Amino acid sequence: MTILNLKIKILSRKEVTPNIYLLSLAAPAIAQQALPGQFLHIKCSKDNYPLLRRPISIHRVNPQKGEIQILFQVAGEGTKLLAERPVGDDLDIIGPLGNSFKLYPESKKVMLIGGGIGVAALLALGEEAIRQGKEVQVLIGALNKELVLAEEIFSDLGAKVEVATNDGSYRYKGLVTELLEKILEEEALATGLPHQIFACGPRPLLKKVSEIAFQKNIDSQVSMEERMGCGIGACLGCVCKIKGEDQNNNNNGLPPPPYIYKRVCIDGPIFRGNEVVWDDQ
Amino acid sequence: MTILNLKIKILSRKEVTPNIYLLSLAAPAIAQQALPGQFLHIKCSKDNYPLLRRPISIHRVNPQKGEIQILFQVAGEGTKLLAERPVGDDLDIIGPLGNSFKLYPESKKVMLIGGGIGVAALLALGEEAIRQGKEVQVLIGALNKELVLAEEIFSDLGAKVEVATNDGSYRYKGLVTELLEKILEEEALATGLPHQIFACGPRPLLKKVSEIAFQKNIDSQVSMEERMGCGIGACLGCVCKIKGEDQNNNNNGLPPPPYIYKRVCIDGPIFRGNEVVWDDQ
Amino acid sequence: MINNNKPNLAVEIAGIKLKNPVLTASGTFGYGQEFTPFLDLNKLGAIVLKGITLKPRRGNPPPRIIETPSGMLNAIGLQNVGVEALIREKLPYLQRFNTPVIINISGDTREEYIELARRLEEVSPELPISALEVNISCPNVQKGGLAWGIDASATYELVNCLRKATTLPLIVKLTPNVTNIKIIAQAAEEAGADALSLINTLVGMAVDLDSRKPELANISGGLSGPAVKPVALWMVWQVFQEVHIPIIGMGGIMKTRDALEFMVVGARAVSVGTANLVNPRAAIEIIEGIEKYLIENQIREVKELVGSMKI
Amino acid sequence: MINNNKPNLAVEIAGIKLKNPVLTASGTFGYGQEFTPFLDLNKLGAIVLKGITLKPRRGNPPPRIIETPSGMLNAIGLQNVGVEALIREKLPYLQRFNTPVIINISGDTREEYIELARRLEEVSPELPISALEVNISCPNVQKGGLAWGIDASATYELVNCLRKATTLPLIVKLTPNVTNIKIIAQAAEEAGADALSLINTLVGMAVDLDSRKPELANISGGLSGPAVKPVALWMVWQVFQEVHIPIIGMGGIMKTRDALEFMVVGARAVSVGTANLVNPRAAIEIIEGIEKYLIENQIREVKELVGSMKI
Ligand SMILES: Cc1cc2nc3c(=O)[nH]c(=O)nc-3n(C[C@H](O)[C@H](O)[C@H](O)COP(=O)(O)OP(=O)(O)OC[C@H]3O[C@@H](n4cnc5c(N)ncnc54)[C@H](O)[C@@H]3O)c2cc1C
Ligand SMILES: Cc1cc2nc3c(=O)[nH]c(=O)nc-3n(C[C@H](O)[C@H](O)[C@H](O)COP(=O)(O)OP(=O)(O)OC[C@H]3O[C@@H](n4cnc5c(N)ncnc54)[C@H](O)[C@@H]3O)c2cc1C
Ligand SMILES: Cc1cc2nc3c(=O)[nH]c(=O)nc-3n(C[C@H](O)[C@H](O)[C@H](O)COP(=O)(O)O)c2cc1C
Ligand SMILES: Cc1cc2nc3c(=O)[nH]c(=O)nc-3n(C[C@H](O)[C@H](O)[C@H](O)COP(=O)(O)O)c2cc1C
Ligand code: FES
Ligand code: FES
Repeated sequence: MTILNLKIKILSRKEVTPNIYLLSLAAPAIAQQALPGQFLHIKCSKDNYPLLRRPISIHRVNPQKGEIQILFQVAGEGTKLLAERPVGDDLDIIGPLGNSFKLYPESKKVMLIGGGIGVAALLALGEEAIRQGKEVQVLIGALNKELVLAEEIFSDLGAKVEVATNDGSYRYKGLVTELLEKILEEEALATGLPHQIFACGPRPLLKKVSEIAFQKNIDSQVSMEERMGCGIGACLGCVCKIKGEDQNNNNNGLPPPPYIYKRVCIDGPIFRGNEVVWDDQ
Repeated sequence: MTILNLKIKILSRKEVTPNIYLLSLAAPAIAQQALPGQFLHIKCSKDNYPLLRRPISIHRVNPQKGEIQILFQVAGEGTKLLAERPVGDDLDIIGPLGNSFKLYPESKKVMLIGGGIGVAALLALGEEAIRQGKEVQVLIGALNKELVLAEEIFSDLGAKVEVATNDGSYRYKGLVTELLEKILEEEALATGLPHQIFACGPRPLLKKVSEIAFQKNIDSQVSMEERMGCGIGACLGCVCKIKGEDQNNNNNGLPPPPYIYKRVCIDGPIFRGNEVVWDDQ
Repeated sequence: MINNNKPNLAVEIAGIKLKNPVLTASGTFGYGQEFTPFLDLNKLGAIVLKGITLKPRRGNPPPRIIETPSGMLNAIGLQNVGVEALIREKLPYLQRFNTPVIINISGDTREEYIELARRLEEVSPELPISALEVNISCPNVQKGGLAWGIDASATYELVNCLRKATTLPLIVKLTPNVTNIKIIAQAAEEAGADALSLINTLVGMAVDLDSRKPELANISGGLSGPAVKPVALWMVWQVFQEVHIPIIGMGGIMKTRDALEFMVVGARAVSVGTANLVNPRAAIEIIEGIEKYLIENQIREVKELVGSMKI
Repeated sequence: MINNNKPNLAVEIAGIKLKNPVLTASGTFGYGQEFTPFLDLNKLGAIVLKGITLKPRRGNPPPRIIETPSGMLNAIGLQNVGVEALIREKLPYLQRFNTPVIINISGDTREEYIELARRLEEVSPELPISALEVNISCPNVQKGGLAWGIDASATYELVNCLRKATTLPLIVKLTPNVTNIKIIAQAAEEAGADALSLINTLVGMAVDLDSRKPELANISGGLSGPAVKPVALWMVWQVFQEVHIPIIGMGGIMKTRDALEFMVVGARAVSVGTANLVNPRAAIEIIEGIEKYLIENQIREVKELVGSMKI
């Protein structure tokens, strides 16, 4: 794996649903090596305003055509500028970055849970799981029908897709984690529980998914978000709390607190659900 | 005269010569009242970067069509962004600002001297002078042939146009002020000196024109440039030294220095050549 | 009944009732009149005028301003018409508005400040003068040319003298160019300040590489604008925890959210400065924005926001 | 003969010969290795490592960074592996490069600094350690938690102790959060500093209006990036006029011209900080840019620029 700093061409842009954009990018060197769950660190502006890069997951990879896609929501100034970049423009990116979702060879059945724009980080994983012949179930959560992302794409791949909308405007009414609990109850009785659960979305969703998976004894992997500086492990700006005794830490003679800070950009963004300390925030 | 803060539409854009752009703008309220030598204070960016507005002269006015034009050179970040604004975009401007060139009714013959992009500020004046039936002579200075601005437009209006290029690639070789001296020598013997001289361009040009005019006893008016904050006389950021005894000034008992600071944005940008203190900078 | 749904934007600073918490920062709003083509001065919380001195001042040679990343440097050098011309030519115009006028005063010596304050108090029954904003960033000639406001005891002494010299409300304007703004704020409070305003500009410079000359004739200038907002918020928050008198917060306020952030960290009112140069309607748009925000968030009184930061 | 046309970029700082005047600012370049995908570490003037303490530190809770207008706030809280892990795991890797390595050191007590310096000197024959950069912005536990670097006598005392404890070159890194940086610089020089580096970050904060919580878990953070450049240039210029030891200038350097501006106001070398986070090749591009600038302007030695401002 080589981390590259490249200018890659924007091949197409589409507003797939209000405020959410899909960009296709010409990036053979990234497409060749990207793993599911990795991300790009993108310079959204051409000047120093906004200053820092923005992390965006690699949504889909086409190694044959040397293309990748990103799917993102306009959340602030950086993503707004990104959405305005014209087709043909060169995007300054660093990537592929981060570790990746790990599919275990023994997992026959896996479940992917995406909340809101979190779905963006799961498609490449879904494709890989299908390619490996696994049974893939996808749970998509959204505020309402209009904001449901990638349902058809996942179906077309051959995944079994369930959807939860907060307002009930489409399929299951409620939180996607409620849907998850319901499905797990049913599956436990019917075809059996999934062997791995992968999730991406808002922090409360990840926390809840981790808890449910832990209770059911299912391995879970979640994609964490934190504000990033460098994206390459140098600035220590992007840490999250991970369980583990920091034996080295000088805690004034008291026993060391049972967590250490790990970098989302390089030690993550994917962590096992039960190694994350969810207490704060 | 009312100062307006408006969003005005960009009707067309043309790169007239490398790095110099002509924008036509829909601005009836400005076109109605703009006087020769006045300027607009333009927000070049849509965000706070660059932060401040940029002063640009009103190049040409068409009150019938309700259109105005600006002609500007890309000098830095602000003008670069201005040049990139697409046709159809709304430009946030304040204007018309500043005093104006004054044509005296008794002046039969007037001379306009523009150095480089300074020509931009003179066209509206030339049109007005011709309209008033005056004999108009225009001296255009440029680094080379390619950069000569508005020669044809002035000719078409009926002005007599002379050009000086630093490298001699077109017509007179040398500084436009050298050309001025030569012409004045000849005119003095032939058709007589002009009654007023108007100049816009780099400071050394303005200084030299003022000196020459003073020697020949010709009234001169020059358009001064200074960095601007507000553009409306409030911040005192844009002053230049103007002759005049500042009787009020507390100079520790010493006689007050023979100048005061006047604001280019509201007391100017047009000052009489011989009232400007040229010593510094 | 309709008004019942309107949130209350009024705040009180130094005994002055303001219809809303948005002021114009000294030096960026001239004498008010310059902005009348763009807005109704009656709508402002208060108008703070360009800094005035006893005698007229010529100010610094140009160039006086230069843009910097998300900010600007200025070295106007307190060019002003002097207090007598202010009284004669500028203040009468402002009488037609019902908006409080705050006079920003500066001086090199204690005596200059005192004379200024006395003179303004003298005319205050006839002219719109609601309070004095004491700029203590100017060089203290009596203490070797360093600013009054960088030293707690000099601050105390100056404010104390002014307190004795005038009954006009005193708002002391603090400079951020200090190691510990809390002790300066405390000194001002103890000496009798009715309110504090902060921050003034940060000292900075810019240089033109090609000519190798400073961009400003004065070499250094005062940095203002969005670039300084993080520093300003921090200082307001620090001072808010230290003093009991109200704070007018400023530094890089460009839009409604900026203004509200200052209130959350402890400012009871805010001043809009550099933003006026970019958008002459900035202060009005911020006032309208605050009202909208309060309605949307069902907050009845803007006061509730003051110092409401959760830590 | 060809080389004859190449300008000389070499400078000497604290007795260390640098092939060019461009360093990487502490905390923004990790331990160097993180940047090897992007650039050849051999091309840098020197590498300044992330601040190290005697014992490992966990650092502050997240969020640790937030972007601000043309800048960023960070509150990493000196998370680091501790000096022993640095020696064992980080420094050996840097041995393969011929670029000087400068270790940025921090401590809460004088003793911690001294022990750190001693330990690093001890291993310096075998490991790449060219100098120590003494970060005096950390809380001085012995003096009630205020930073060493805000007080001239605390600065003198600390630097003086370190001077006696080690023969390694000492570069003292000054904080800008002071009323008068000149007296701190002087104190460091008198106490035996071989060079100064400035500026560290300005204290600031950001607040999220919707949650009314500080954006950083630590509440305050250090402001860096283009926003602070005017302040940094001014401080370098001030200190340049005051001291005789060389200055490493930093604060918002994003491109070649920024770096050269710092040299014009008196920096003999510069550090690139926040820019590394945005453009991992920033330091290299600046080095190339300086060379190009010197050629275009027919300047034979980069040294000629140092303090060349015309006033
Ligand atoms: C590993 C990773 C992968 C991501 N993948 C995607 C994706 O595929 N699609 C997508 O739409 N979004 C994704 N995000 C979130 C995305 O990075 C933020 O929405 C974006 O940074 C917001 O920037 P802004 O300038 O538009 O908003 P602003 O609010 O102006 O940003 C201000 C600051 O906060 C940071 N920030 C704001 N929101 C977030 C967030 N949720 N996570 C991290 N930093 C944040 C920004 O980077 C910036 O520093 C991902 C985040 C991470 C960490
Ligand atoms: C009354 C007036 C009328 C003008 N009319 C025209 C015109 O018609 N066409 C045209 O091309 N230019 C004109 N100029 C000059 C124009 O304002 C500058 O070229 C422009 O401000 C440069 O901005 P920038 O961001 O591109 O450059 P930058 O170099 O990035 O600007 C940096 C700062 O310096 C200021 N600045 C730079 N050059 C000048 C200058 N020459 N005068 C004043 N401020 C400057 C900018 O406003 C800004 O604050 C006029 C200037 C004045 C004062
Ligand atoms: C051009 C200009 C002139 C100023 N003049 C004064 C002044 O006369 N007196 C004063 O106390 N502050 C003066 N200031 C400081 C502002 O009042 C304000 O404290 C500072 O600019 C920070 O706010 P801002 O970032 O919103 O501009 C001036 C600022 C600017 C930009
Ligand atoms: C993320 C980050 C971490 C930093 N860590 C340190 C540090 O450990 N020690 C130190 O002396 N300075 C540290 N600094 C300060 C920088 O070295 C530098 O002085 C400052 O950022 C100004 O330069 P810049 O604007 O180019 O970033 C850090 C800065 C940043 C942005
Ligand atoms: S973003 Fe810099 S270490 Fe993760
Ligand atoms: S630009 Fe503000 S007074 Fe002229």
